[in-house]
Amino acid sequence: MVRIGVVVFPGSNCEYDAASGAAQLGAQAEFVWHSATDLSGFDGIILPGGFAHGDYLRPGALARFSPVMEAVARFAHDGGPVLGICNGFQVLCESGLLPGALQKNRGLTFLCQATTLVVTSTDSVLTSAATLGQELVIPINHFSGAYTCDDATLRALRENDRVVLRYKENPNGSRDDIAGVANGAGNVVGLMPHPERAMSTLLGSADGRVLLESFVTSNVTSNVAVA
Amino acid sequence: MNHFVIVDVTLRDGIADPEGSTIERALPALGFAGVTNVHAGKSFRLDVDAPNEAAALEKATALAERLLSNPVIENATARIATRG
Amino acid sequence: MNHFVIVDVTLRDGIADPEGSTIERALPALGFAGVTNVHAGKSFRLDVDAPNEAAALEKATALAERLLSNPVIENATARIATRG
Amino acid sequence: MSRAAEPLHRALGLTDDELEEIRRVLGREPNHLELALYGVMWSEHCSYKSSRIHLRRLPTEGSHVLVGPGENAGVIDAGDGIAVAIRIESHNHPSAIEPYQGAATGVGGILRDVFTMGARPLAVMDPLFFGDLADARQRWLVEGVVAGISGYGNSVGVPTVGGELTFDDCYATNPLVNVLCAGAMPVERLVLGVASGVGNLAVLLGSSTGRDGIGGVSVLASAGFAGDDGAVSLDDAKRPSVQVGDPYEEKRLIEACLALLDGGHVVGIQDLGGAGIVCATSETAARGGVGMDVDVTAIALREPGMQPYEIMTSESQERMLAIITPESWPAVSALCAKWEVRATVVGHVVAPIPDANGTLVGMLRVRRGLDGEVLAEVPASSLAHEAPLYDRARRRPANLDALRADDPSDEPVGSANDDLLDLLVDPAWVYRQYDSQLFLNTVVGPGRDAALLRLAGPGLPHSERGIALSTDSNPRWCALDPRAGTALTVAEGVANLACVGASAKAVVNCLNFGNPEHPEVMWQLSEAIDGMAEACDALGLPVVGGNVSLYNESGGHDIDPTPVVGLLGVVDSLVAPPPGWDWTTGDALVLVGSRHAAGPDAFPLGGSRWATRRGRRGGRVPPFDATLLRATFAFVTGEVARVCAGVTSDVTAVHDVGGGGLAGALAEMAASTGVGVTILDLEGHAELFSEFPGRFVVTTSDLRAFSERARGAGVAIVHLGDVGGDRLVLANYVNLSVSQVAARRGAALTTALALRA
Ligand SMILES: Nc1ncnc2c1ncn2[C@@H]1O[C@H](COP(=O)(O)OP(=O)(O)O)[C@@H](O)[C@H]1O
Ligand SMILES: [Mg+2]
Repeated sequence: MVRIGVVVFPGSNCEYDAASGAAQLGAQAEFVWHSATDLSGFDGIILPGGFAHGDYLRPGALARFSPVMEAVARFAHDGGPVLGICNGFQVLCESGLLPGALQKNRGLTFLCQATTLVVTSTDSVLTSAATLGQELVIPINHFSGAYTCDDATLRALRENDRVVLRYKENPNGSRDDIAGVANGAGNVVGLMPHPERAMSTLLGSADGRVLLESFVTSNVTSNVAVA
Repeated sequence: MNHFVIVDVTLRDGIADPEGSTIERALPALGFAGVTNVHAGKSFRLDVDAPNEAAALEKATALAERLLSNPVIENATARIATRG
Repeated sequence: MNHFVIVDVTLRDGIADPEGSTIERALPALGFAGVTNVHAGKSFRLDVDAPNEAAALEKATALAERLLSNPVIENATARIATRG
Repeated sequence: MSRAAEPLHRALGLTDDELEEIRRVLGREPNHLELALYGVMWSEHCSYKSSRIHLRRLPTEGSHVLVGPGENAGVIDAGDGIAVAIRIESHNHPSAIEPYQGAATGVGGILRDVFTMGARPLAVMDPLFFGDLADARQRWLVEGVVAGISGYGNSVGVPTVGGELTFDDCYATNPLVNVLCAGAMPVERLVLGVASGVGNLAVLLGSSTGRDGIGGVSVLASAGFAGDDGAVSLDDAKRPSVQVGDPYEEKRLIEACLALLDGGHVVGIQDLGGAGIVCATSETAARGGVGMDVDVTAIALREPGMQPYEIMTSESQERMLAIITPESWPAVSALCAKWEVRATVVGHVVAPIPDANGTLVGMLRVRRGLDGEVLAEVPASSLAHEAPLYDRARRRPANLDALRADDPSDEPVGSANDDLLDLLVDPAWVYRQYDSQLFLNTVVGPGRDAALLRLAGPGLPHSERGIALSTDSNPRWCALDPRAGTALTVAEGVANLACVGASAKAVVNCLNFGNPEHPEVMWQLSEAIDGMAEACDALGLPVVGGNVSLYNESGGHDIDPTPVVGLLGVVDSLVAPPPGWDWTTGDALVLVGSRHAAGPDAFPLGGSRWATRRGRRGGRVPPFDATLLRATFAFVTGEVARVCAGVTSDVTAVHDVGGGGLAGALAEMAASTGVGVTILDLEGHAELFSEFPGRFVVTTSDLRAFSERARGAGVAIVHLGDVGGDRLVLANYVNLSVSQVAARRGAALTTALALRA
């Protein structure tokens, strides 16, 4: 069975939701406390949403120094799939595992609402099972979700097909409508919207399944391919 | 004439500062020992059109107290500065 | 020995400052005409234990750059100050 | 200053008679610290001294009630081994001076009331009341309060799933910020705030203690006193009473406390709210019939130089008091260390001692060092539960008859198009700032009739059930008739639950009133409580908790009586979303329930939004007709519950007729769907805007089948018209394009707040 580690920082609050999303797709989800230094045995790591360390200073600024982040960096370096959702995305940017930064929303308020995302690259562990141009209805829940980066970074992201998801209607002032980006190898992905909250029509949308499905199966597929 | 003004907003003494204390608690583990009394504040930089510095400062002080801070929990001070 | 240090964090040029512009837009209606170029920033006040001012400043600068600011979007400067 | 001459007890808010009572209880003169403890504990806020004799008239029993009023939160058995805890509180005065922190700490406080019972907080609601938004200060208050609830609730990780938003001049300098929290737990985790076991330890968990909120319960606010037993002269600059919330601390506190309870390490636990440590220690000791020794020097302080009375009464946020056995201390401190929560032994449980008559009395002793000098020694129950109770003078307001006689039925009709557009407000700007989806439970979030959540959460047994929550109030009705107004408010809440298929199980209430020293206010309060009791009795609902907020005045005027009613309901099987507001072209539009109000007026307008907007605040309020309401509520609940259970149904949309009347309900549904409706016949203009509960707008794809079921249930229905087109046509009164209706409703709040869209 695919084993997914869900990192829990003090202040994380979507860890149960992320674990339940992975579990619904047949993965075995286990919580990993932020002081952990060993991630061996996991097929993928999720940094869930929430307010790690209260988001004091800046979202992700203190979490980046949690001991687990060195292990996450090694895991990512070795090609392991890493997904940062919302606060997890902020942590990945602060840690330098993904480029750019997340600023306060343009409207200076927290936003909890459904957004329509467009899949703009399928070359990542989060989007491999989706189709290019596919539209997905997935909620956002954030205060600091406006993606920002300098011109050179933006150019590189575009040229290398690293923007994996864009907002159809930009809710927060993100540069280039960016909702999610991947690293060069496509195994580290961060996005502000919450695919784990879009797993069932009872709760409004099941469009997040295709994303989490890509993620939980990504390592398995690549292992098979290598073997 | 424009005058460059910096407004500093800090929490009043005795008001709890969760942000400052959370940062302070985290510092030793991050390799910064010997840093204490950490307090987080806000600052605003603005150009104020006024005939002279005194008038600019007066306007900025009113702005700082009435709009940029809540005197119940915060102190606000305005000062003339130079850009750079 | 403790040295009082203020760290100022401001947004880098070219980075959008929605907070600053929102305040700027609201000002005329609130009776503050002639205020422009409003930018919002953060400041931190802390005591740094170091043998002398230069050492304190060095330590605070490292802290400011590595932790208190995100260099992708922010500039940080540390300065020795006096309480008051 | 003239205050210098004022005796200390009066400066502490105690009357001369109360001082006499303290002397009688102690059998001696109290010292200054003891007086300060009585001052806070016998304040209105802590002791309910003006309201308690009236609150006793509320029904509190029910076979499913596990914990009624008197504890930190009420608890009901929701089935499947799951208990639900619920509580509502006000944070009105703190929010008036620092809206962000006032609202934020209100959320923090209500969460602690719920997790102290062992329940994980799963939902917050926030009924809010402000003055007119034309005033810049009101806009500042609204933005600050909403940001505070958002900032705290989202960060601590509890979804805010609903609330209320009312604007009226009577709240101009006294906004009301009420917060409700519901949480769930496996039934066996239920714990009470009781101390027991001589030798057990009292452990303070969470934040350090500062000078926050000293006088927050309003007794020390004007004190200046000196003494050698720890009471020094108070200096304004040293006494910041504004509390700052730390949601990150609270989040860790929740996780640590629930882990302590799961590990069976706790004998009793109690949150620290108003009156801080003195309240938590005296209440837990009094409930357990034991004494408690508290060491003031053990308490971690945020500021130097704090005096014992400051330490004992500080309202610093994010603190809990746990009673544990000495053997569990290592496990407790290890768990707290994992969550980075400070845990300090600050006292221990001691045996009660016999008083002069030989009766055993648990004493609260404040000491300097655990075995050190005794600074204060008073019977715990005298602080916690034995404040003097007052039956304050009550008087029916002299102008009430004149007010009721000024009925708005004679108000010129004017343009119903304009009236309707002016009444519509979409509160989305508020609730978009709240994370309403955490824990993946939210089937119906804010913005509909009631919130509907799956009854699921970390550590809960599996259940297919759902819980529904609604908060309601109607100060316009209550100003005209607090008794009927409050009864109708309860009915309104039950109607909201029916719209999502939930059967009402329990009520909590927050009674926001003016100055109890005004006999008219006491009359309103007493009448409101009777109205609530009447409605709860008639609808079979227990009141499991509440809060009373008095002294809400603006510019010398008492606010309109504002009882806020929180309703908790249960849906037995929740596998599909309820129909909601979205109707479909071709559906038949049906009014379910009695078309006419029960009293002499078929369509009363007294207290309606329509009349109030015309400046007509007088008139008659519709009566509360229990028989009619029960039948209609049961029918609608059953119809919707079948949809939730996954049964195919012809019912396609449901909305109750509430504020804004029939016209308001139809406009909201049209705006939500983008599809219009045409109604050919109405019995007059008043039918559009009259507000009385017990009526529902339902659309059905099979009118015949639906009518038969309604007839079988003995519930009246009227086929009003059919859904379709792009206009809202309500006989010859209203004819508007749906897009205009939607645009006006969507922009009303942001326009009033002068925000850029
Ligand atoms: N309006 C009311 N209706 C029913 N019960 C009430 C009401 N007001 C207060 N109570 C009950 O009185 C008890 C004490 O309330 P309170 O002092 O506010 O609690 P806390 O100490 O947690 O702040 C609570 O259990 C509450 O449920
Ligand atoms: Mg309602």
